[in-house]
Amino acid sequence: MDNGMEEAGNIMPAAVQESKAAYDIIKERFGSAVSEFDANPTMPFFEVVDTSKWVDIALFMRDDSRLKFNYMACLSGVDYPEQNQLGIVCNLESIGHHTHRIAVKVKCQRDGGSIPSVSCVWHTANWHEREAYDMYGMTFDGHPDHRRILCPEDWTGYPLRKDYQVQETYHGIKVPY
Amino acid sequence: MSEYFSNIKTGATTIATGMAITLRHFFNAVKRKGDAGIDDPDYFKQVDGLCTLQYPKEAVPTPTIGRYRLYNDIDDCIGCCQCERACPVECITIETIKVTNDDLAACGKTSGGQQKRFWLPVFDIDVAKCMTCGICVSVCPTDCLVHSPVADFSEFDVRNMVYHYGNLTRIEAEAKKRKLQEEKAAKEKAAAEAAARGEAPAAKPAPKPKPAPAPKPESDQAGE
Amino acid sequence: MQELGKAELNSTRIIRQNDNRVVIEKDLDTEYMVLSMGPQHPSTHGVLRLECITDGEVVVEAEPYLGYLHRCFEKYCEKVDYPGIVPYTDRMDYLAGMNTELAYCIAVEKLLDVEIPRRVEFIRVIVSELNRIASHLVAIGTYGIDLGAFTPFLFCFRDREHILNLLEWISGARMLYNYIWIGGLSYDVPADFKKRVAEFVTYFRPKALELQKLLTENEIFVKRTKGVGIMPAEVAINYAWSGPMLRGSGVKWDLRRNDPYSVYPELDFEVPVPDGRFSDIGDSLSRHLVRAWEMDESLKIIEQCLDKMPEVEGFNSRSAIPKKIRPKAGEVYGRAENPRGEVGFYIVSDGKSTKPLRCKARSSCFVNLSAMKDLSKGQLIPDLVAIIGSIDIVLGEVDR
Amino acid sequence: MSQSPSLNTWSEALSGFYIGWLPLGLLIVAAIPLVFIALYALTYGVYGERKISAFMQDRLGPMEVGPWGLLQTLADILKLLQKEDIVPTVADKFLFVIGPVIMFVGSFMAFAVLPFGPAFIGADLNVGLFYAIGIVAFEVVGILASGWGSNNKWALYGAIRSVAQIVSYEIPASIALLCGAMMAGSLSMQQFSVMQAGPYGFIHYYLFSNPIAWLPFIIYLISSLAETNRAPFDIPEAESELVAGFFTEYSGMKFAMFFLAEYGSMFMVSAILSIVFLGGWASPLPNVGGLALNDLTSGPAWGAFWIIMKGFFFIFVQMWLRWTLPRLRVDQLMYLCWKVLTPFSFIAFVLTAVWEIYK
Repeated sequence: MDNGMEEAGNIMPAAVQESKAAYDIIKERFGSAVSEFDANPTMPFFEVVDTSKWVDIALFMRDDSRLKFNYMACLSGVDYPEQNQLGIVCNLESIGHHTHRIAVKVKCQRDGGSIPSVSCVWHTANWHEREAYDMYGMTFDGHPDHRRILCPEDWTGYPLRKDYQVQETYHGIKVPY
Repeated sequence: MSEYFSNIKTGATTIATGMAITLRHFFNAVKRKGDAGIDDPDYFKQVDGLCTLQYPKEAVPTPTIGRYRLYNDIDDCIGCCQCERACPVECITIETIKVTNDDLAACGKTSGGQQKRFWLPVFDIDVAKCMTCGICVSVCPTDCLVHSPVADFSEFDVRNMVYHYGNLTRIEAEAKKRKLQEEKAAKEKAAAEAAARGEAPAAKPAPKPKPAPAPKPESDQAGE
Repeated sequence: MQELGKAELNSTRIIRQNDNRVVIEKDLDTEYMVLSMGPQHPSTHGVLRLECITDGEVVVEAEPYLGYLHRCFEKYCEKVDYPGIVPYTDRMDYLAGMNTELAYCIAVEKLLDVEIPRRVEFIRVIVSELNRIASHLVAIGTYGIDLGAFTPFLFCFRDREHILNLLEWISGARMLYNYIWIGGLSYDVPADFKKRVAEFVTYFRPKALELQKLLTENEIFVKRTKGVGIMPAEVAINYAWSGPMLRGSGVKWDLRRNDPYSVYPELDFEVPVPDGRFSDIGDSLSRHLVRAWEMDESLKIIEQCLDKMPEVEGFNSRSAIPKKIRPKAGEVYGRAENPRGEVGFYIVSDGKSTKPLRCKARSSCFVNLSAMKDLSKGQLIPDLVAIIGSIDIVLGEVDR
Repeated sequence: MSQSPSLNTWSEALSGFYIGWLPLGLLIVAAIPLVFIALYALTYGVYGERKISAFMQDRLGPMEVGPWGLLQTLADILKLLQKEDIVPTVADKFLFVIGPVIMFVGSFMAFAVLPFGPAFIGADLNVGLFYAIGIVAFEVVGILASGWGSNNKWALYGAIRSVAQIVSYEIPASIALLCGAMMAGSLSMQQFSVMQAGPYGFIHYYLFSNPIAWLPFIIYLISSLAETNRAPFDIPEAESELVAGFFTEYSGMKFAMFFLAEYGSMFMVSAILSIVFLGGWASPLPNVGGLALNDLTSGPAWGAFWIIMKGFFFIFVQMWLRWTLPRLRVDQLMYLCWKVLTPFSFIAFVLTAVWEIYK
């Protein structure tokens, strides 16, 4: 991707083709566990349909010599109120091996949903997942240190959910400013 | 063993280099940098010597573009409320009363010659909240809202940080409001298209309770 | 020698020695001490809190606690329209506002698909490189303070002051610029700006050399940092380290080269990585050196930009800014190289609203700091301070 | 002990001065160093350090109180006096209070054997140097008491570090001074100066007349920094690591006591350094031809001037080092002491002995 902004208008930029090639390898290995490839020019992604396979997919993506997604740039939690789901979006790429990059989405139920933790695959996911839990409230199965990170431990509610109502008082301090 | 001695040697030489540098600065202390502004051609002339400025007495001049205290020229303000909407921190509070037709001349025009159509009983800027982003300035259609380069405007009482630019006192505002109501009532009877305009005053009282500490600005104005 | 028994309570061991004598060995009663370092501690660079479990001077484990400066950036983003977020991004990494703004604007511009005037691109690069130098000066200066050297810190701040003056001259603010706007700049640069920046470059080169002699080459400084907090390249990548931290581990990875944006592809600059001559690769000294070298590279970039920047008569820096910023529905992950590493913005737009549905900031310090627990194991307390300093955290960005 | 007729005349005359049974003269003798410490710490110590550091860092330093900020230190003292004297509830009150007192007394008592010029010395002990070395180590007790008594983790770290540091650095420091003692053949502080006084001024100083003396001189200079907890050896109070080290919990006048003690011992080690290697109160100016500069600048008053100036010069060096160098780590500090300074001080000791025998 030479200049993402300028090429964004093209039908299928080279960067998206690279992502597609990477996706095809994953699709070949995991079949129906992953969704179709979304070839949008700004952030090509696919979704993990079978959430239980997420750690396997992650390990495969990291270790397979054709993929080598060893660098997790970002893991963001997202709220999908219309679908009654929460999700995470991981932006992955490969440092020192390939030039491809791809985004992966994993979704779970809005209430009490859980996503397998990939902090054993990419250490950086540890804090990102803690942040996603802190802000959205999905649990990450197998997370080594599953606590809130930015909000206080006894904070109620998950602030970035679309239906979040801020608590009136926190330890006697009035919260809404 | 040679590493042991080379360690001592590099230690001694680098310490000596460092000490030479600080000593040079010590002897350069007779010179001073001065308070030339960045737009001064001599800004980078004096490179050695003390660079402290004793602030209230000496100061680097703020560039004219400087984005510090918000100032509103109320005479040019047409009450479009774009700044209020654009402000990310909601530090601008505006209340408008539509000008009745017979008052248009009294309300006056902006310096650009545009007819003003709103009285502004309340135009408060809480400069303590303001984060000087300049977004309000960029949306202002008449360029009456500006960030002035005055950077130092601290107050002992935080309430004094709320600047009132409104052009009507409270009593005048009540009168204007009543006048508008009367005119509207008269019009409502008259025409059907006035009904649409008649909703405006009904909506207006709704945001009114929001600036609850309304007596405060009045007392401040009285104090002025 | 054979161990016969062991009492757990006060680590008493009963040992039969080779000559059949039975000896009861009792260790000194030692206890771990929990040391709460921060949030008000001189070397935690703000309000980081480290809960250290220490065995004498040795840190057994250090657990970082964040959130003391959490200002709900992401929640704000859902309330504020796209241009209104820019001033908030300044406040994330308040030492490198321009770079963070640039990252955010790149992300939104990707969604909007707008053409940026060339002059704007060059000005953007100049200001963000100036800001990078300013940020590295703070990093190097405070690192000196962490290790007990006060004077370099003030020299750094003296030079940073010139950069802040330059940036105030063009943007109107010293630290929180709101200068780079989506699709343009808030103002064009003043007429003398190019000249003054060129003067700054000539002014700064000898000062950087002096700083290097005073601090970086000092034997005590080298001894304090060399071999401290070594991070192997693979682990660094796995922790998603970026910027000088990752390059300090010997990985030649710079978004300006590897995911080029703006006019960086046209510019000639090196991506400095340590080669093991001055430091052990991956240690604190490497990270410090990378920052020092990067300042030189930034100066080079600025000089080239000054040469190449097109002069346009009556240039309007806001010409390409869309009237109403309402991107089409989609998602984007846009990023740029901050002085501390990769700053990315993941933005979801629903295509209807002028406010983003979701705006996640991937802050470089947050990610870099997450390795703290691993890095601090078994270090001395002074080394812990050296490691925190070399990570160069800005708590505004960690907590957002 | 006295050799020259003018030696110690002032202090002896003073100590013989009684009003009734009250030894007023002795009190004055004791009070002079106290007044000196207070004045010098106020002026040169605090104000001077702030200005020197400021000039080295391209700053102005204090400028607001008085002309060029000259009264800044007085304003600070006033502030410290008004401050609440906090004793933490969980602190060991006795140790907490006694700590700064011991520290100050330790640094003050060493002034008893410092000759302020040929005519004035508190006590012309024949083991003056030995006494001075011993009394410096007394400060350790104060540091340990305040660090332990504060019941604060940082203070404890600072105290433990400090004790380890000072006790270790006693060894190279003492051996380096022993080299000086060998050259002079005496432990009396006055005797050092007498031996190094002469018509050719600084040529008579051991540092210049003895080819080996530079080695113990440098060793003592380095270890004296460590003994007074000055940078780059300020690890007991390492600000960026231990907040404020052993005086983290102190405020008000108790805090000021630590400062006085620090500046007191700074002058003390500087004075010892200049007495042992640089002739103490002996004038550095030589008699050149008919110009009897040395004779002109000798005498009781000139002597006091010279020793104070020499002391101040080394204090300047201490400050200069402090504002240039980063801080060492604990283990590097110990490495420097045991693996560098101690062996070299033994070498210096042997070489000095050889020189003294065969010169």
